Amino acid sequence: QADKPFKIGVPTFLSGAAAGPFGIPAKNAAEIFAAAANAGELPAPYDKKGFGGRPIELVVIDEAGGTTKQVSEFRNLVEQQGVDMVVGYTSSGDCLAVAPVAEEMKTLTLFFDCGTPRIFEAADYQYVFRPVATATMDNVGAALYVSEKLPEFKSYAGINQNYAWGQDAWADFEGTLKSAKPDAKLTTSQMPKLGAGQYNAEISAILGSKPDVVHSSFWGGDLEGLILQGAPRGLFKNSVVVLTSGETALHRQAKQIPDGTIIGARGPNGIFAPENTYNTWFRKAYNDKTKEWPSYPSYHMVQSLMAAKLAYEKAQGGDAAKVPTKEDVAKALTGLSFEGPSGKVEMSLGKGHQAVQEMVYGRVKKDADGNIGFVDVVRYAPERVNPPEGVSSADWIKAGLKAAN
Amino acid sequence: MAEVKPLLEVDGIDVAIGQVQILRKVSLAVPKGAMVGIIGRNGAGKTTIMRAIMGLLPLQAGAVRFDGADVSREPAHKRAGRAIGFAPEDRRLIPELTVEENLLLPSWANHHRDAQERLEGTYRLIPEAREFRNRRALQLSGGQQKLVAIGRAHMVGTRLLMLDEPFEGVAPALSKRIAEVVASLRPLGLSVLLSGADLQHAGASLDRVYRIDRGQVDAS
Amino acid sequence: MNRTFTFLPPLLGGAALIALIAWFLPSWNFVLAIGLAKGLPVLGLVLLMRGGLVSFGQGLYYALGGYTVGLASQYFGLKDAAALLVISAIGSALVAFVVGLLLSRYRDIFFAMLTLALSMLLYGILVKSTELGGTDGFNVHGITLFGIPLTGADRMNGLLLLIAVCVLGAINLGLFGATAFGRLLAGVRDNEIRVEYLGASADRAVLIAYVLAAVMAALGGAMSGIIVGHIDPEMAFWATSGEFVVIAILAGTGGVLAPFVAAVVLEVVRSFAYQYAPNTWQLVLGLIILALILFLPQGLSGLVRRGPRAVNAGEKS
Amino acid sequence: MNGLLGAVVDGILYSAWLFIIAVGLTLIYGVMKILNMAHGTFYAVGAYVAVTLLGWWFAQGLPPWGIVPVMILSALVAGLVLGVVVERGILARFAGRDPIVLLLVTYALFLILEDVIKLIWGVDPWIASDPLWVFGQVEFGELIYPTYNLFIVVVAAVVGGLLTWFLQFTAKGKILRAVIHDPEVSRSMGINVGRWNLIAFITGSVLAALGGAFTAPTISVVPGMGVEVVVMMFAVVVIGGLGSIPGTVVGALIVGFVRSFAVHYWPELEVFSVYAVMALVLAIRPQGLFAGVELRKI
Amino acid sequence: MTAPIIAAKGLRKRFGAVVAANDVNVDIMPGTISGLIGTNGAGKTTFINMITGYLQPDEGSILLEGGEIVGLTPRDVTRRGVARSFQIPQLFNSLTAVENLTLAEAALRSRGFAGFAMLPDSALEKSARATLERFGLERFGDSLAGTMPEGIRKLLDIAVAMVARPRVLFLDEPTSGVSSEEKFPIMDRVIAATRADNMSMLFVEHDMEIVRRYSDRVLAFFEGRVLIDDKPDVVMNDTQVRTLIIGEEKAHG
Ligand SMILES: Nc1ncnc2c1ncn2[C@@H]1O[C@H](COP(=O)(O)OP(=O)(O)OP(=O)(O)O)[C@@H](O)[C@H]1O
Ligand SMILES: Nc1ncnc2c1ncn2[C@@H]1O[C@H](COP(=O)(O)OP(=O)(O)OP(=O)(O)O)[C@@H](O)[C@H]1O
Ligand SMILES: [Mg+2]
Ligand SMILES: [Mg+2]
Repeated sequence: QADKPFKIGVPTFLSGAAAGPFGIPAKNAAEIFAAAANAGELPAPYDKKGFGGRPIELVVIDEAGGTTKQVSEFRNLVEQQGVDMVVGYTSSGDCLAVAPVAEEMKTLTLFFDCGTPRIFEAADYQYVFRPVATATMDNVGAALYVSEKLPEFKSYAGINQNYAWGQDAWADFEGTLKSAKPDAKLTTSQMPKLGAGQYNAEISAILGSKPDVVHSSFWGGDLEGLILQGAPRGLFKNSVVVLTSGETALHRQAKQIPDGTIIGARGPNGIFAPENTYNTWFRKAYNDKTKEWPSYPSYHMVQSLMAAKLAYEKAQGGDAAKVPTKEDVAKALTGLSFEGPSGKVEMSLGKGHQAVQEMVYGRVKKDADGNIGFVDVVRYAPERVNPPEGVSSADWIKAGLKAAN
Repeated sequence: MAEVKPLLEVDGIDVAIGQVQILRKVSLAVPKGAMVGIIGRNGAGKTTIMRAIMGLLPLQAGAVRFDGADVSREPAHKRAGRAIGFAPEDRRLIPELTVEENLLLPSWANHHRDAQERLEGTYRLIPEAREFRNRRALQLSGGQQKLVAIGRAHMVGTRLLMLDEPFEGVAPALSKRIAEVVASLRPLGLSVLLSGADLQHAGASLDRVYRIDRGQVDAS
Repeated sequence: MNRTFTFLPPLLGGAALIALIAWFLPSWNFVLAIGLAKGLPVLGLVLLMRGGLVSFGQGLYYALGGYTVGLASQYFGLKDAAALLVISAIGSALVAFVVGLLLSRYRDIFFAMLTLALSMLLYGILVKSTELGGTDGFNVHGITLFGIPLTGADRMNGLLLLIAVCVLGAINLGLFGATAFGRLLAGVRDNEIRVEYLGASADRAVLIAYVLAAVMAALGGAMSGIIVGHIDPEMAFWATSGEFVVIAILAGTGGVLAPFVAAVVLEVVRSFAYQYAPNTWQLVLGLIILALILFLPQGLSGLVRRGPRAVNAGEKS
Repeated sequence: MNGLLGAVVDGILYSAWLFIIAVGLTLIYGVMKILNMAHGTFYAVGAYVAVTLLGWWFAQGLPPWGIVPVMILSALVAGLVLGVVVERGILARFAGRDPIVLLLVTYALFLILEDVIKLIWGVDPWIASDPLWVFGQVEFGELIYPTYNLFIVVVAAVVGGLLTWFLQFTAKGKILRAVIHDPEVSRSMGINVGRWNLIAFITGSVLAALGGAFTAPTISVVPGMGVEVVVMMFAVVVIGGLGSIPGTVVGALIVGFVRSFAVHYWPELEVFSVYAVMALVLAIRPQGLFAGVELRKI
Repeated sequence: MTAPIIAAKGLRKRFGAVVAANDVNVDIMPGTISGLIGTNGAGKTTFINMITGYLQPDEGSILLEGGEIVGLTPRDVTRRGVARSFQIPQLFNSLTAVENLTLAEAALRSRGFAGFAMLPDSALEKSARATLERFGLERFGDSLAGTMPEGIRKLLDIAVAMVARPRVLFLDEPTSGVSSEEKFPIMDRVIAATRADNMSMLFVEHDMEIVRRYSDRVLAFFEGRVLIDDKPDVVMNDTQVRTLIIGEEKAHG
């Protein structure tokens, strides 16, 4: 029993537009983690083999196909594949839909990348966790950054995808600015549909409205398209552009992204990750396997798996032969505080089920060879960019980032 | 009298549409320059024979020979290229093209160099067609469409003309003329295969008549 | 026995069989439930297809059913499945009646595209409605039937309810097929000029079929909401409607049982493809669909019908 | 004023793009009566091939003027391969089946091709944006556009002009119209209908791929990029009247301008705009703007 | 004197340059059978199309038993007791002959809420087969309309039209495509059925024998006008009719 493989279901995008930027990097990260953990090659305290001695076995499935499909596949993972745990989901809709099912089926489920704060704000769960921060801090951080770092900033525009991710990002950014920079004027808010690919009209409308700052939470092909089409048209020259998920496009489009662009990585990930043993190990391992540098989705994945491993072993209570119950592992995960490739993580929200981290932004400054570097890097402590426990993100932002007191 | 080889020879063909066997061992021959009729009641299989000759329906058995060559497996458009013209009973003009364009289509498809002369010939044959040459086919009355369809078959059918029920739905004055005209083509070496429930209109000028009943043919 | 009722024995048999499978293979019963819930809109589509009409917008009513359940339970505390189903059915029938007054003038691709446009308009509205969760949608929980729980550990109850709804839907449409309006549909498909010259209204027949199809779709959406426990705008998206069309074509227009069989089969196939070919499940699914079309020209319902009919030959006039 | 100019320029660019792809769809439908659900995927394949060849071209340091031929070549290669394989290999096997069944066949094809693309090009985005820079910029009022963006307008004009000239004024074009209307009678007039089907399908595929190839440098070429395209194209051809080339022009202009003006003036309505205008046009003209004609039946 | 059941007055219809109806005046008396002859394109079908609501005349009025029917749809006209068959049969091609007839019956019963009542299968089928027998079509009961020969389709088209038991019946070339030996028996059947129900009937026909034998009166159309409207013998011997329509005069010089 104790050396029976520990099966982890990993639903992540293998097809569609989200596969390239999110799904595949995350899958790579999961595989790297599993291989290293099984070989006992992770830095301490993750250096025990597998999960408390049990070898890890991954069951990767495609997250494409809609929420109903995902709920159905979640059940299949548990009932037919017999996974011990599920670590996955990039789409917030999938997370929202899967959470109650996971709870019903008493299956430990760790969301690794989805951003919506609603999950733990709207309900309490015993078996569901998110060991990464919500997207709230991306946009609160972005708003704080532009209002604090750009003295000349008077007007702003937005271009975000017309779905929950983009709508929430925009609402959080605009909401935070209302208190952080009340006199800044909105010029235009563009919401093209997800995957539209071509943004000439949107770019014209933004250029025509002459904003000082342009906010975008675009990701993947949409983000790259926006950069491709915006750069030759002077979008980045005429305004300061904030790309809250810009990190995934950074290496691929170094040429197009001009100096001064503000970039986020959904936390202290990738380029903004701190120097520590975990990060050193991860960057090397990822680069060895893929010849690329890891971006934030892969950080999110390793971080989630590390939390799971740590909690499992904690629940064993030092007895390598013991197979802890799900409830024990859940208890160990609750409120867990640990360190990973992107530094310190505290499961301090949502009754200990939701992590917070610091948020980092910086402005691009390329060196003579065109390699990307950053200046004006600001690190916001977790409590500056996340609501306090018990307050919803929306209320917190509406109240001017002030909690009850 | 030595029997010359017929221009068209249908040799014991079987044809089925879907699961239904329509023609059984049908044989007939059209000698060069002859006018041959197929007479049969409705549903006897007249149209089916013509469509099979044209290559629009596959043969289960038997063969179709044209001018000595076995064309049984040849696709329809190649048979038209052998100067076989077919006017279907249900007309089937191309509605958005003008009458003249409809007439010219086979010539374009078969790269006739003498398209203009052929057109003149057709207008001589069917002067009505000249009158509405610039009208689009969609507007023609049923009978007018019929005339144009015959004309169109005539554009390509310089060796064999197959007219399926050419006299149906045509006013008597006109059907008489069609009969005359078709007969007048014979001296030019054209062979004609006609079908009809009765062929009184063609009457006297028929060289040979086949009677078809329930998919089987008797010569008479 | 009147020929009208010949569909009953296989229908009831099928229902019993599904219930048995679900009982003995509990790990499959969710997949079965999803399949059946999709079968309902397909059932309606098949009815429309008998009239030669293909709707690419049944997602409109699927979503309407789902959101009715979601909103009524979330905001009005209405948790009883029977009441929710009735409200979904009536609500969607009303919407379909109004929309149908316009739509019933359309045929062919124009009907298809207009239905698509309408459902995409609803999709657009839902996507923009952040109060309703936007694209993330929201969860539906705690629906019961006269106090009997339907989800969670008791999801077998939910499945039984769904089976009952499917059987009732199928009987309803089966009987409709025997009414004058039901028979008229085949005429609408073949030759509307003749229908009009028989003094009947083709548009009226289409309208009625459209409303019935909408009710079926709404019931499917409502049951899906109850069983999956989550609803989102995806239900109104064209791809959802497109999937119904795919299943309907696979089913063929021959009967009231085939839509459910096709939906369940496709769902099971999809599940297998997901698990065993996570990187190429679309390819596998595509090949299977091609094979089905090639070897079952009449759709699944052709399996039980008498030999093929040479319908193509009808282009004569 | 500037806003208006921008809206018009964007509208034209967008319409041109819509037209090139939609006209291929309408052509295939007209001749074969197949509404090709995989058309958007053909567009994607064109983009992938172009982006691959362009990447190679620039990596070799070859001169920038060569990219236009390179893109046309990409479209031809993609369109020809897809066209021949799909028409001869698959569609021909289903010839004569109900149009709705053929729709399902193309849907299956769409599923298959989406994965085939993934197998060939992977899931990472492909980019080859040099053309946006090498041809410089043009200014319209205060707005600047890469000169390259105007290429698509030229391509659309050339495609539209050639097709119209071909169908309206050449004998071959009229033959094609005969095939469109009645394949059987066309055969008995000596027209090789099978070949015309193939030609039409290849032409339609090449046009889709051409749209993809010329768009490729301006976008990030990603899996699934064709999915939304096909629905958009359906809207265009339905508004215009299926199978009609002038209708496609008008449909593309309507959709292109409506979208552009929505983005400029009512961005919150952008998502609805295309479907709303489609519903509106159909409500007024149930057959689309340029419906085909029918022979008198009664 | 009885009033006409249908009175068409001053009908005009043009299509671009073509005048398809040029001041057409026709009265149809109850219980009579009229033959309509004319050259191709004379406007015969157009005339029927106008009466049955398929086309709207540019000018003129059509009274059905005294009530104006110009502007009504084909459906409305049919509901008032006018039925027709078509020059190109309008059938339900993917259905069998029996199904075509049951569908016609269903159409008849689909007016109003009655359309929701279930129809008795076996009774409908029985009456459909009886109808087929009356037209001598029993052999084709189970073949698909789309696969039937043209002549059979013609007949079935008439049978379908008569299901509604109309008071006025228009037949557009009922016997074209029907073999000559069968033309007369068929007309006998159709005429018997019309007479039995005391219907009025007008049929378009190119076969002069049929016209002579079965009509109470004959109308001759030429270029959108009524050339002559009289007893069959009178019309057949009219010089204009003989030259323009029958094409005899030329032969006799
Ligand atoms: N597509 C089809 N499928 C099945 N049977 C068919 C089909 N087309 C025709 N038939 C049958 O084939 C037989 C012969 O038909 P065909 O059209 O050749 O007759 P015909 O002699 O031309 O009759 P008509 O004088 O009415 O034109 C008929 O019995 C008809 O029912
Ligand atoms: N919808 C239409 N559009 C344009 N022209 C038309 C239309 N309908 C009829 N016509 C023209 O009107 C004239 C009369 O046509 P109609 O069909 O009434 O003739 P018909 O007497 O029935 O001839 P046939 O005996 O050939 O059937 C013809 O010249 C025809 O081309
Ligand atoms: Mg025939
Ligand atoms: Mg006529």
